[in-house]
Amino acid sequence: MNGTIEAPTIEYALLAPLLVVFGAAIVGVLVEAFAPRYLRSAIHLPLTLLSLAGAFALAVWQAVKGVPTEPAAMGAIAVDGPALFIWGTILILAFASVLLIKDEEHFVGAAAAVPGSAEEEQALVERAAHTEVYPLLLFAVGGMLLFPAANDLLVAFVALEVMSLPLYLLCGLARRRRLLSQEAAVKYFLLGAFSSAFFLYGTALLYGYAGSVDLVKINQALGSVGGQDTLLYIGAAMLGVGLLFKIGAAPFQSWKPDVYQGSPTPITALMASGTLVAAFGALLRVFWVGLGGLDWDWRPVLYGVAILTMVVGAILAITQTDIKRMLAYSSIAHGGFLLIGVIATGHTQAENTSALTGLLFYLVAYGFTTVGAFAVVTMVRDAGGEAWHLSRWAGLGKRSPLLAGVFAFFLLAFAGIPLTSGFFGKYAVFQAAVANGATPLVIIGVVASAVAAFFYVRVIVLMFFSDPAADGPSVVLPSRGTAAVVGFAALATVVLGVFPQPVLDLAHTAAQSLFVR
Amino acid sequence: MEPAEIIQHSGGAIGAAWLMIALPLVGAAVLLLGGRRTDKFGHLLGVLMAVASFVVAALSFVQLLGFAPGERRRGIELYEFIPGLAKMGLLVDPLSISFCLLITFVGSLIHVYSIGYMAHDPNRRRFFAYLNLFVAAMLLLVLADNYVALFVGWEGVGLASYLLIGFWQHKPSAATAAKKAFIVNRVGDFGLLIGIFTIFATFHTLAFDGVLANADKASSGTLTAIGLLLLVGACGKSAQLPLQSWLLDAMEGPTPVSALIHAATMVTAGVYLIVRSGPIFQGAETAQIVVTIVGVATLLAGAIIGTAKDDIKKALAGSTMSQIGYMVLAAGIGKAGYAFAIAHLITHGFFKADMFLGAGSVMHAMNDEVNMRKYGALRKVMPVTFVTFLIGYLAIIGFPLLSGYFTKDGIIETVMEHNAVLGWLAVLGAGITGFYMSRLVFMTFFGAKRWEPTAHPHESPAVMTWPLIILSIGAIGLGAFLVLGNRFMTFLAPAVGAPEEMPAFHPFSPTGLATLALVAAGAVFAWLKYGRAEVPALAPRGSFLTTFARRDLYGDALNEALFMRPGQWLTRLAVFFDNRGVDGLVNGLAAGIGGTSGRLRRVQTGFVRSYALSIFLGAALLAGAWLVVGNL
Amino acid sequence: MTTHYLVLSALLFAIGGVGVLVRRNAIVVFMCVELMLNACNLAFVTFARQNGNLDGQVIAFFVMIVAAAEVVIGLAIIVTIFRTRRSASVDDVSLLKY
Amino acid sequence: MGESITFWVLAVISVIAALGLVFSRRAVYSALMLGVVMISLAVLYAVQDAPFLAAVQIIVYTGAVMMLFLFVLMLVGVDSSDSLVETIRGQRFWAILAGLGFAALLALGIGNAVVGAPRGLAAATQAGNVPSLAELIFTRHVFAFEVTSALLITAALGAMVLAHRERSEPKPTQKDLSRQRFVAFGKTGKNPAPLPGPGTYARHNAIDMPALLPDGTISPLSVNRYIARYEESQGILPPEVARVLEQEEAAQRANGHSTPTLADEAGDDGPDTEPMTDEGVVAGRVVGARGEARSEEDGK
Amino acid sequence: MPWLSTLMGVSVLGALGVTLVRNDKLAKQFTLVVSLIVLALTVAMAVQFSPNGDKFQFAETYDWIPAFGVHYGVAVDGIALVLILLSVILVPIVVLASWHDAEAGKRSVRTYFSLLLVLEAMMIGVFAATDVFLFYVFFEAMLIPMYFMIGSYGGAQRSYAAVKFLLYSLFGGLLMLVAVIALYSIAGKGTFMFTDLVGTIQDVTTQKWLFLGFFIAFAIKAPLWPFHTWLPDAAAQAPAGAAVLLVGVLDKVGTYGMLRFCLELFPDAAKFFTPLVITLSVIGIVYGAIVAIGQTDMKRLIAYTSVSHFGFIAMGVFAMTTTAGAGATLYMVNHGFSTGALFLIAGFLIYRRGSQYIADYGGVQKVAPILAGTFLVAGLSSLSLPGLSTFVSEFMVLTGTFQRYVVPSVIATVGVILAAIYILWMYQRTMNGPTAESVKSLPDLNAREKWVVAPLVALLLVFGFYPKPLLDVIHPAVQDTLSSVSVTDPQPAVPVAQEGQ
Repeated sequence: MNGTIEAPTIEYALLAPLLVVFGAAIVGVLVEAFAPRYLRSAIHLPLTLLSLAGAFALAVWQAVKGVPTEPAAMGAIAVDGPALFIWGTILILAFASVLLIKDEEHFVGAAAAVPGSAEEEQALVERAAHTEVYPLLLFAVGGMLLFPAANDLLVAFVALEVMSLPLYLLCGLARRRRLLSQEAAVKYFLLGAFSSAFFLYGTALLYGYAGSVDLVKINQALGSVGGQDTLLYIGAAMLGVGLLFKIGAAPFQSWKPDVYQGSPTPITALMASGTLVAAFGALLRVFWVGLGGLDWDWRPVLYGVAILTMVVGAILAITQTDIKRMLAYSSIAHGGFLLIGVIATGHTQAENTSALTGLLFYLVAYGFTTVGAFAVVTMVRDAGGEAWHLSRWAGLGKRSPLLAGVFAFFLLAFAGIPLTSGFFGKYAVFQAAVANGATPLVIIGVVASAVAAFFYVRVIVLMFFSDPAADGPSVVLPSRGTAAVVGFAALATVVLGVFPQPVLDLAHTAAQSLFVR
Repeated sequence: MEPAEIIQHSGGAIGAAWLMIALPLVGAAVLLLGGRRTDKFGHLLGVLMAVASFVVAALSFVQLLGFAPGERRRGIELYEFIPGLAKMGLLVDPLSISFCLLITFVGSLIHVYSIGYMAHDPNRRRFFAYLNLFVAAMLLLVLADNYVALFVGWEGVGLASYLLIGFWQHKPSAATAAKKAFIVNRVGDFGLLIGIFTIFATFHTLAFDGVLANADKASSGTLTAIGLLLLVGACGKSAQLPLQSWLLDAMEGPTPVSALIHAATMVTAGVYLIVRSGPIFQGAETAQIVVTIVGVATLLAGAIIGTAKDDIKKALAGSTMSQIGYMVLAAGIGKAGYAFAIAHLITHGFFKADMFLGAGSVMHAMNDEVNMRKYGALRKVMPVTFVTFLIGYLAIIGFPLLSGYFTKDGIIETVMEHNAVLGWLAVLGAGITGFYMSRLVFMTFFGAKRWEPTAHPHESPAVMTWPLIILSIGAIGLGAFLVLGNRFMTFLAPAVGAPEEMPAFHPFSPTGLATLALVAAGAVFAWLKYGRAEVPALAPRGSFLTTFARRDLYGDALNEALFMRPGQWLTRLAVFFDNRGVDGLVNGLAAGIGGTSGRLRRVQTGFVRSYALSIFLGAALLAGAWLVVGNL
Repeated sequence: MTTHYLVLSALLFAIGGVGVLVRRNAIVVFMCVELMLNACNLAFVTFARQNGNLDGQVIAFFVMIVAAAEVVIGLAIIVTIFRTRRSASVDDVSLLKY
Repeated sequence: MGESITFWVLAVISVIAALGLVFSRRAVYSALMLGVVMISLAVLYAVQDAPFLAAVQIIVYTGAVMMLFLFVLMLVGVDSSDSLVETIRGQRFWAILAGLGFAALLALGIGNAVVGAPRGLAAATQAGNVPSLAELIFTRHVFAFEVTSALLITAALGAMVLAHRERSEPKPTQKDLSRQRFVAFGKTGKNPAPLPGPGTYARHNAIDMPALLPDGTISPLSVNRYIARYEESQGILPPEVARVLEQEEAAQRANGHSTPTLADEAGDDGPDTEPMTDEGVVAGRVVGARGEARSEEDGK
Repeated sequence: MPWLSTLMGVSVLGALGVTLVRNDKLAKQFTLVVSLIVLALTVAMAVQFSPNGDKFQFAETYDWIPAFGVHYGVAVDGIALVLILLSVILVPIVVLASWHDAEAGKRSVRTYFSLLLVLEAMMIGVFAATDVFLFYVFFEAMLIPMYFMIGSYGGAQRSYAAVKFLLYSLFGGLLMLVAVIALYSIAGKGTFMFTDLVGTIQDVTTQKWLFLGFFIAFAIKAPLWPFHTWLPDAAAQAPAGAAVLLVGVLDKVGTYGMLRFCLELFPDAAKFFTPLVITLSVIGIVYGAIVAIGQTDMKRLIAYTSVSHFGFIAMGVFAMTTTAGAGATLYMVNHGFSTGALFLIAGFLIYRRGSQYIADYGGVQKVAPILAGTFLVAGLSSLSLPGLSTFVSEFMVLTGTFQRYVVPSVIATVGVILAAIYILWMYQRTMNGPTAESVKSLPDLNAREKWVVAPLVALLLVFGFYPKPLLDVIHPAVQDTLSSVSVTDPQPAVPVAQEGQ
């Protein structure tokens, strides 16, 4: 051995979207270090937005140029159709979320200052701001991009952490209700670390089983390795725990309401949209690629999880009184609906493609609507900041009909009323499931969505049919960013609800090749 | 002798027979839509339309007489009513034209009479509109050439009856009576409707033409079913047992209404239906027997009710029931009875209208007092009314040579030939008729004055008395004209058929004598009790039988116990069940989900460690489940 | 021998898991998570030898790096909340519930 | 054979230590127990042909990570200990049940797996353990390696965000500070000079030994009030110190104003150094609640 | 000319236009004009319809979502045509009737009328859809405008009623969604076009399941017993105009769906389930009528009468004879006019007095004879008095049903008696008797209200005596439907040679 190592080949062009995001994050850190305080925000925002837009453009360019069929970066990353599609989705959603945090309203001025202390007061006076949130957010987005593209479990694990760690931090940085925010951070962190330990243990067992953490090799080993099936089963289950935790499937959903409620709303928006998309991408990749040959075994298990998730999400949401918490439970229920799509694997490539198409479409539709909904939440304020309690939303339809109307529209999309994007999302997933024989699951899903409709409708009732409280919240004039997000989300919800075909085509094209194997 | 073929017809008065219906209908429409603008001439327009209708009917009759007897069934196609089910067409034949003449003639007279009777009513215009509506509907009923159109008329007269009974709708009793009349009629219509369904299911047509000509091809079971169902309809409309209860209450309406609708015309529609559907009944002996039983029962029941009523109109209404019982009885016998049934129907139309209008005249004079115990000795103050009423009275009890004598005795004779038991019951009914009608006359016109202090009776104006006079003329002579020489039977034969041999008229036959004797006994008994003796101002308690009769033979009580009370309970139960049961289930489900949610959310304790526990347990479960599934 | 290592790793993992559930001090809870990660590492190293490739060791190495970063963030968060609430008990952070 | 002995010894130790980690009341003990587990594992790594990892385990984990833990523990209060009462109903029962079940499941699963003899790493580490690892890290896993940098940056940035407070004004120089002191002296008569440390002119300079004035009496300025309070509660407060404190208290009451004391200065340092007492926790809660209220207010 | 798209387009553009108008009064007039234009266009279209031509006419088909095989496909046959006519006739009437309804609250008047026009477009769409998926989309989307109309402009319990209405319908719709999906998957045709899907499901068991999926949704919508309890709440709380469209048109989608989809797509299952459906219908007829008798609230009462009437319609649909089928279709139209009139006039009454409770009225006839008179006419149409169009349809349904199912038809006929009780009793309690103190000063109908009632009464009368124009259009379509279910009418026991009958 002469001590030389052959240089690894890394397809920089393929990974460009990732690299742009990470690079921008690092530049952001440097800005933190060297730029004077008053300039930072002015630099960060364009930097962040530009990098996200640039990454999106690169991803599009990549997709146009042709989707590679081999994993990149020495087999660590698979930039395939679904990955590119998910990247594009995440980047748009992240872009929207960044637009939401533009006004420094949401983040604490000095995180180190104890709430209520003189230091905090001073920070307020000085208009201190944690501009670090921008690079942190970019890191999180980078993790989200990496997670669904990870072709081996090691990269998946690292990506999981890259995605999660900044989010743990960001959760705790709310400007108001800081105790709740910090509580959310602690809970998210402890539970996140706990669940990633499970993920890791699952990785270990699968590694033991297959001798590799490469998803493709694991899949190959499914047929060839004998006698170690228990390792495989437990490993897969542990891996599932980690992934299902991230998507908030029951019984791993408990963090979601608390964290969504406590976090700064733009971060909630990012988590509810971007993280969910990324986690589903990873879940799909792990289960379809890594454990594709095992679907006969994991399908019944996921069946149960999906049912439990839908039921828990729908039922618990009914009695919620906090808008963000309610949206969190709604997100849990939607996670359940999406799991139906994961289960809807078939035996032919076409069947799988249609299931994947449905899922991708659902993710896009749901992501846009969610970001829009949380954007609206940021705009309804009263003296204590955002008016979370639902009773405060009473009569909003009279005070601010347009905003309430848009929000009602988002809620209808969540409920899956036709002519909204949510309907086609559900439809696509359900159709794939029925085509692959999961009709009972679809029936349960349908019943759950009927139950779920109740609480969406309840909010509409509150907004439109109740009389406004005398000291009700006011709707702040949105910043241009927020207005753009709400407008865009509403537009997307309409367009996807009326002419879903282009996006469906896109998703279909992306899903055509399925995942790189 | 079988009915003749129907010949399609156009032209002439018969071709314009639809005008008979259209004219009063236009009258009604103008008066109803025109509103107060037509108040001034409303009554005149109403009369005009009725008379015009009569003119058309008379011209049609004349034209019909111009055809050979075998060609006297003329069908007129108007338009397609319900494609696949029925066309709207008219059938002008001896049967329908008889009814038309009766309806339009008596109707016109009553219109005229009403000008005076309703002179002081602010809503007189509306009254005439309803009367016109009634005439139109009644003519449609009798002129229709199929069961659907007949049913349209059938319910149309029901509507008119409802509107007219409830004409003084500010009176709760009137409103209730109107509603009751309609609902009880609907019960009858229920039967009629199902009868019509059965006819359609059997024949796939509803035209009289197709159904009646082919009735003999259907099984007797089917025909019996149809017959019985039609009978139910007839019972409802003609106030026959067991659907009689509405007629007495219907006297809440203005008296001309009682005369026209509840004596002369509408209530006889049941008889018309049975006669018109003759071929069906002839193929269903059971149905015929039931018809006769119903007829006899009603004729006795009506008579009994008539004996006990102190309300002059209700007594007359009981009498109407009874007389229609005779007609139904006759119609139930078959071809032999049809002519007598219709003849009695026509004469009854005259003399009963005469008496009702007379009663109206009396009421008009007595401040709308109807209690006969407060009448008495009116013959002197109201001579015209008295004389015309007396003629009607003599006609109905069958005083020789007056109308009733010919037609009612004709029925009794025919029935006696057919079945002695029924015959003797009919004779008994005649006897009771003699009693109660005498009672009525004695209480009203004879005896001592029992008037209220405020009453100042006087003779009615000419516009009211002339119709009385004309009707009483009919009551005198019409019977002889129709029955002698089987004139009417011959005339009707092309429409309803006729017995193989025409009955001969036997004056003073044994049956006739027995009837006369019984009637005379009844009259004498009435004289003893009400003419000679003092009539108490308050009704004595009377025997069980009296109470029985006064309470309308407990008909209402029976209805209340059998239908109303259980119906109310059922309604309450259903409402309760709907709110608590069906809706409760729905709401309960919602509440259950909500409750589950409320309880389940407590699982989200807020403690990280609980969450971690759920994850840990979940992981164990997931792994366990996977192992189980994997090793299956 | 491999099985023994694996069973040890499983035991340590389970003990760590139970620790997370029963301890209230956030720092100790976090230490229990670290124990679980260590258990994973043991499994990786064992499997590396079992399978005859070094991937396991590499992964264990990465896990250590990740764990170190995670510890930094975690402890920073815990300290923050401690400063606010003067308590490191995880049971005290339970305002968000139901 | 040697491996077996090592394994069994270390396995027992590490399991006991792990249990100790979970069940010791004091957090510091738990930390130390974790250290024991880590070191045991390091040895087991070494036994299993992973010398590099063993070293990293010692250096990174036991050396850095554990120190961080201890650091924070000290910050939070070294003597903090959990109460033994479980407040969440059923938590312990289910936790232990789940733990046992889970362990059983894992053990069962692993035990059931047919595991042959280890293949050994001889073939994989022909170039030596570290070079081979390096080759893998820098070729096959290079991307993961690069991405971990993001993780580390995040960690650093996060620590900064949460712990570091940027100065908004220039740091006061020594000159500024002494000027401040004398201004204060001029206004309130507050002693501008440094306070005497403990043990001055005394036999030794332990923290509980007050300084002596030239006349041999005790300087009340140098009495550590916390310790004094503690000793008083334990009944071991030296009588002369007690006397001095009493005199001072009497003088204060007479003057009607307090003279600055050590305790006051200590208190100025902020709540971070306040001892972990029940009152402190309550106070912290109050502060927290107040902060909550205020932070709700400034949403306007 | 793309007639159907034009109709919908005009409505939708009108709806947008209304929101842009700044003045409430102008908005109302604008809405009225738009709805009249739609009516005129529809009449122009209907005139060109040839009853014996192609089954579906004025067809437009464009790919909408090729990925799902979904088309924008609209066309009408006789059944759809008359129902669209019903819808577009009712809308201007409702607009005129609702002139002041939306002003009662503090809600936007323009929104109300805008929603009305949106609803009109969807009503046209739902009947015209020839793509099952498109039908479903309209079927569900229609709920939303109606939900807002009830919830924003309704009575005291409006939000409860609106939510119940929405969730109940949504639940049914979602079950139907499963069936729609399964239909697509199992048919495997890659298209949702109705004509392509007819006859594709051969397996009877599959048919049964799919049938149930569709049927439950329709049964809730219609509403059939025991899925009816949302209707009294919704109808009683909705403003009168919305109630008319709800009961008059929206609910017809349920029975229309049964006729169009349940029967044609799943003929074997439809035959299998016929006894069940007939039973439910008969229960609904009698039960709805009995419960109606016991109501104390006028609008609830009317709603329950509709439950009874929908029983007739469903029975007619499933009797599967030409007469009953055509009767049921005609019933849908007539019931729209009849209930529409009843609701609107009751609405006028309630608007005057401010109470829905029957007990608060009495003797209204004396002070407001025209109101009472028209109310009576509307009531009589509800009890199917001959001479009014409802009679024709009820008679046809019963006659047709009797041909095949004697006992149910006889029990159903009891509904005729009960109808008389509930209508006349309500009429007696509100209009007859001594005039109640509280209604002494009620004004009679004003000119606008007369214009609302007049067309309805006229239609009831005209079609009562001359239903042929409608039946001529309906008959071929029903025959076509039944022939695709491959049933033939029962033959008479005694065949009578009748030309033209």
